Amino acid sequence: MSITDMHQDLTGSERIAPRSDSPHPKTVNTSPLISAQKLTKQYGAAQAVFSNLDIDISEGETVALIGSNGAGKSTLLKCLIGLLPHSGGQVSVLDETFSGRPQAAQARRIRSDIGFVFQKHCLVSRATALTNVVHGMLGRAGSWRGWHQAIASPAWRQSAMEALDSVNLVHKANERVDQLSGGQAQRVAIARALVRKPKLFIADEPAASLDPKSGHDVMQRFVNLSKKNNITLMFTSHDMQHALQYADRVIALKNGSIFLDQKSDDLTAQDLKGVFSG
Amino acid sequence: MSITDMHQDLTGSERIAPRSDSPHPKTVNTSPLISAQKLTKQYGAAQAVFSNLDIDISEGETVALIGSNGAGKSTLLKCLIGLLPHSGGQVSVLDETFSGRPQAAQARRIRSDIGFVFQKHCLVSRATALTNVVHGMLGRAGSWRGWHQAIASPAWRQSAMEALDSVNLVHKANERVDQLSGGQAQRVAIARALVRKPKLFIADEPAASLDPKSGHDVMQRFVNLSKKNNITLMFTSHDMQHALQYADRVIALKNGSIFLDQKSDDLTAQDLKGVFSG
Amino acid sequence: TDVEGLEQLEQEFGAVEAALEKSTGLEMDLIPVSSRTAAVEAMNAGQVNFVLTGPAEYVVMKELTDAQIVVAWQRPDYFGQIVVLADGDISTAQDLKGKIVSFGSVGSTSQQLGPAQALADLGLKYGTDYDAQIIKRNVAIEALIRGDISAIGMNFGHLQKAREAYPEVAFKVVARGPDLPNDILVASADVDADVLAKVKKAFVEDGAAIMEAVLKGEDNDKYAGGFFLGSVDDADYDYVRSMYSTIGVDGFSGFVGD
Amino acid sequence: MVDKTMNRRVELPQLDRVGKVSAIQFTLWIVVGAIIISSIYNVSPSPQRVAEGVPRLGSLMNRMFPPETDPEFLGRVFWRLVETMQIAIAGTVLGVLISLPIGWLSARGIAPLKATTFLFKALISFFRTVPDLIWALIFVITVGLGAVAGTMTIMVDTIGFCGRFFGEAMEDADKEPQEALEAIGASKFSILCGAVIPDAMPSLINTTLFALEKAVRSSVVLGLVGAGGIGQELKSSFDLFQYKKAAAIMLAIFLIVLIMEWVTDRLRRSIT
Amino acid sequence: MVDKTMNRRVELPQLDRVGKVSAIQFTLWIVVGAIIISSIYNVSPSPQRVAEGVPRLGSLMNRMFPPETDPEFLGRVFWRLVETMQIAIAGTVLGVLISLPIGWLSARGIAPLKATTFLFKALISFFRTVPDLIWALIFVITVGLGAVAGTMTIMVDTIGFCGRFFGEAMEDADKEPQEALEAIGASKFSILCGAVIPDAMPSLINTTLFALEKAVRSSVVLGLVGAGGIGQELKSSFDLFQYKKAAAIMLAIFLIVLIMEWVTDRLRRSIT
Ligand SMILES: Nc1ncnc2c1ncn2[C@@H]1O[C@H](COP(=O)(O)OP(=O)(O)OP(=O)(O)O)[C@@H](O)[C@H]1O
Ligand SMILES: Nc1ncnc2c1ncn2[C@@H]1O[C@H](COP(=O)(O)OP(=O)(O)OP(=O)(O)O)[C@@H](O)[C@H]1O
Ligand SMILES: [Mg+2]
Ligand SMILES: [Mg+2]
Repeated sequence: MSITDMHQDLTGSERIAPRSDSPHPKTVNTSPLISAQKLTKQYGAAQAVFSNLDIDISEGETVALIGSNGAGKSTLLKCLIGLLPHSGGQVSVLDETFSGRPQAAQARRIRSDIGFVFQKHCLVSRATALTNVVHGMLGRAGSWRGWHQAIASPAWRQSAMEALDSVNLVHKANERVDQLSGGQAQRVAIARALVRKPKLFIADEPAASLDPKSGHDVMQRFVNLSKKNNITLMFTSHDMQHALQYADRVIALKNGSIFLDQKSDDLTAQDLKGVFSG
Repeated sequence: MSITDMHQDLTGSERIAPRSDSPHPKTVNTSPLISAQKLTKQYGAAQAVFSNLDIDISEGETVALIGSNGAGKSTLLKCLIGLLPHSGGQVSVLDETFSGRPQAAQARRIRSDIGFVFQKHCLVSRATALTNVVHGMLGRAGSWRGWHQAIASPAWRQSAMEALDSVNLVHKANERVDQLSGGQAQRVAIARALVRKPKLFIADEPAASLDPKSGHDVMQRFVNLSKKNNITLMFTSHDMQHALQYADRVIALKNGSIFLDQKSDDLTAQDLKGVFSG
Repeated sequence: TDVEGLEQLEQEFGAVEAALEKSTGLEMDLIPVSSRTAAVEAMNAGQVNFVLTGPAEYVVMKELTDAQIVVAWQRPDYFGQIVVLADGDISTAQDLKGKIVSFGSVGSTSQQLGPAQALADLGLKYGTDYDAQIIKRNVAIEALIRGDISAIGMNFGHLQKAREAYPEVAFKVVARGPDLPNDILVASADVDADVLAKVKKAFVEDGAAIMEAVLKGEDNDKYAGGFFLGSVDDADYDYVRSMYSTIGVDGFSGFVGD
Repeated sequence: MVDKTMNRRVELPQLDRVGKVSAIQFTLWIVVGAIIISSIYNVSPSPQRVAEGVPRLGSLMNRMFPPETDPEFLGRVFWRLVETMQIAIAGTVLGVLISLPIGWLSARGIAPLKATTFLFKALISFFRTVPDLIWALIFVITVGLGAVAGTMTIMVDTIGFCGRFFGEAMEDADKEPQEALEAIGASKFSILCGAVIPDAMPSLINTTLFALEKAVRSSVVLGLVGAGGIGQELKSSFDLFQYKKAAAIMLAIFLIVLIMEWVTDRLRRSIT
Repeated sequence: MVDKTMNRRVELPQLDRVGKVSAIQFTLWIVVGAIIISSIYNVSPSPQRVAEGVPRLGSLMNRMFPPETDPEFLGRVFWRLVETMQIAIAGTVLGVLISLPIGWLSARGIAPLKATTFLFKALISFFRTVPDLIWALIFVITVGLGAVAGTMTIMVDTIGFCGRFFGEAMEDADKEPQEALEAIGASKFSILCGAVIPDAMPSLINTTLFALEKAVRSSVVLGLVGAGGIGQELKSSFDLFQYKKAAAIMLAIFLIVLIMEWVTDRLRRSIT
């Protein structure tokens, strides 16, 4: 079955049930929180970034996604939650299944349960750190009070301050984010995701510009939250230490396919070298 | 002598010669390429980011600057080349001495010999990778042909392509930089600095979003260039491995002062832990 | 004159231009200008040689430059009047006391000066006995129908057009001025006497032919029955000069009547 | 990678200096270029003609200076200005309030409905294309002559102008924070209020204050509906050849424009 | 840090909902608010008056529709449009070419000379404040009546408009790439060409095409200097109460405006 056939075959929504030929047959009880089948992504007419990926991630798992620059990690994360339309295959996430682009209502349902940290922190630069964290409250019904800290409810402001506290930035709450250092801005973006209390955390290089201690603290915090509340966590990192230490499972992308998908306990830093060579 | 006195004392340019009370008395033969005395920086009315720093860096040295997020690394680098005005003290760099803000002519002389990599890569997002690298040629006399790759001289375009090649991005030369991955964009910014063939490289977390292999490659390239052509290199990093491996000397900022300033051979990763604790 | 009329004239002016060139043997360029100020200044600066203009502008032009009259162009039924609604509560000019009267365009002979003079002749002082406002004709008619204003100053041609456009509305005239002095073709001071004579001659002798050309344009009926008059006296325009003082323009009192 | 480029002359692909240009695009550029050049060629004045004219400007200046300073006249100008400002402020504020939603609905990528953006762009263009005179007729018919109609006309003018530039400012706002809010499921309206407006704010301020200035200057619009205003005063001074008065009024307007320029500058600086 | 926030209720500083506002600022806001509200209050029409007027709009529409379709008339309108487009294109292109440097010199933070930015802002304001009529007089005196003077007047209008919006677009351009080029010692002019213009391009395109559209629509300006144009045609149809002809001309202009809107959209999309 070619990719194109595949794509056409799956555009209808009747194919939600696990496919019999799926390489990761599911057990009856644990339906995966994220499941991608034959996922392909191509920007415009360029060569596909990746093709025919099959990925299943169960609830509560913490997964590290690694790969060299341009391997397609950020692209994959965005495709998995329907932020970018994929070019072939099918994605199920948080009980919603779609091919290509999710419908508006689907997208809303999916995203209301997600906390996303972008690689470029993507903050509103003219707003304060607190306002940016309060923004994390948006995306639920009646959430207009999340536009700005000044109109947010006291409970939300309290949560936002706690989120800022958990990344050690309470003293910068009232500062505009374009006046923060690179790492501080990154931590505001993380606080914005933390404040949501979602079912799924997706974090694209959350620790990239953090100093070693903050990096570990932030990763630890993600993992603790995740373990305690059964939140699924998927993050990318170029720090192999982080990948091995904080993830249950490591997935490596290379040349548009999955190069490695293993429990992190079975892996050593040496094993990961191959991901980046050649 | 208070900081304010100090500042007033040094605004004249007659004080270029090493001060007798300088804590780093220079040897006669090697005049430092960068030398800061009692350097203080304060944003607006906020608390000073750092104060009374004394730093001397000799020609050809490679120096790593480390410190936790918000310690003032980026601020210090910008102050050293006069991109940000400092609030007290004096800086000499590339034989130019200034207090506060360099004069326009001074700034031009200083900057024409510098290759700077910003923490936020600061590329022109609507331009291609090649154009952004060609921009690196600006800042010399008659450099208007560096505005865009289409009008650059063949020699410049060749150099730019070589710089792109050295960060493994030739295949993306004609792509707009806002369509590159985070690490690829970072590498374009590095190529823009490499193409300049400067006397001083200043790189603010050049390897932050690079994958482990690219990170090492880029650092190695900086160090090789620097050693071969006697270029001074000053970089920041949150990767202690990089700091120890690629720098001759490590300077750590903590709480607004220099916490540590040592040859990297004498240091172990354990020694650096203290920089980030507390 | 109403400059807008001239503009309309120009749309179909190809024939006129041809007729004039033929009978004078001179090359001509016709340029319609929507601002009397611009036209006067163009003449003043020597950028144009001839201006076909109305009485009010002539008075100013004469004052600013040493303009010479070439020919007068008599327009039939060229007079200012005060128009009201036929079924309204205004039946005589005196009823306008304390009411709002609108005029179409500041400084226009037939839309402001003429009608205002007509009211003045009936004893109503501009701006004191009634409230004078400057409102464009199209809008003024709507406002009149609506009852926001009580009367509009306009010329006879305008009223005819308005009657065509508003067949369901009955208009009535409560004041009417005497026929206004003629439109004139003015030459700037530096036009050769020779050329001047040629043009004058063409108008006087081939007047009929030129007029025929004018009337080729469908919208130029208003000039039907018009004549070119070769002898015009500057004193004929003293009536216009007095109009300026009627509307309270002090700037021109200096030469009114001298 | 490290040593491979140090000493060898790499054979690098030679890239085109300009991107791929299709034959159609190429023809199009040539045609556009030709139109522009021929248009300009048709209208370039002969320098000699210009040289002759310049000295004559002196006489015009002579008639304008010194500007009228009669206190009674200046007093009238002042009250006219106040009146104009009032109408201008009311009209601009109302216009801006309406332009914000319309501009939003017309902004590609920001509007909640993608399909109708061009429709709203067309609506805004329609507001501009219908001449002031028609709007004046409409408002005089509905609300009668005077300040109210003046306000409405200015409002319509403002929508035609601000609608377009607001839409543009929103389209040009930084895309990344928008994407971030989209990723967490924020509605289009929340994205607008949380991310787009803060980013577009300097531009919105600029456009708004320009619209206000335009409204103060606008002579035609207010005169049409019998709302007078300073512009009408200026126009009639010209029509009656009272150049010194006109000069005084122009100076007064210029002063106000400068003040507004300064306010714009301050406001924009305070939030950048 | 990790566990400290998980289970304890931290005592967090309660931040002000709004930033620090000085007494002066506060008073200023109150005053501005009062002016706006009183202005709007003064001009709100009575609803009953409006209700009366609305039915009469029908009669206005009746007089305008159907628009005139006489082929000879349409032909004339077409040629007038072509003529207007020519003048508009020439005037706008020249105006834009002059606006670019002036806008640059007036853009705070981008201009080579910091001290004179306000001077150039004032100059641009001056271009706008001096009424079209004065410009018309000046050009009539120097280059005579006709298309050339029309082009010049449009050029001046364009400078007053584009100068301001170009300056604003440059001020609002992304600061980071500029800082990067500044860091390597690029001149202000190189920064302009290398970083500012590419970033401001969509806004520049929008402003330019708006200026062109404005020039096509502008009836007053061209009529003043005897350059006629489609706007003049429209005006005289109104003056003669030929509403059906006016409607036809308006539709023609609207069509052109829509085409330009589409072009703007395409151009901007192709570079964003
Ligand atoms: N908007 C886009 N349009 C076209 N190509 C794109 C776009 N975004 C990314 N790409 C290309 O897709 C590839 C994968 O990009 P992606 O950002 O997913 O990489 P990544 O694995 O996240 O890399 P990094 O570690 O550098 O962040 C890259 O080659 C990039 O050039
Ligand atoms: N433009 C600014 N205005 C005000 N304060 C600023 C500005 N830029 C930075 N700061 C503050 O100065 C301090 C030092 O910032 P700097 O960017 O130098 O940190 P850094 O050491 O580079 O941190 P990182 O590792 O996160 O990049 C931070 O607390 C930051 O909030
Ligand atoms: Mg990425
Ligand atoms: Mg930094």
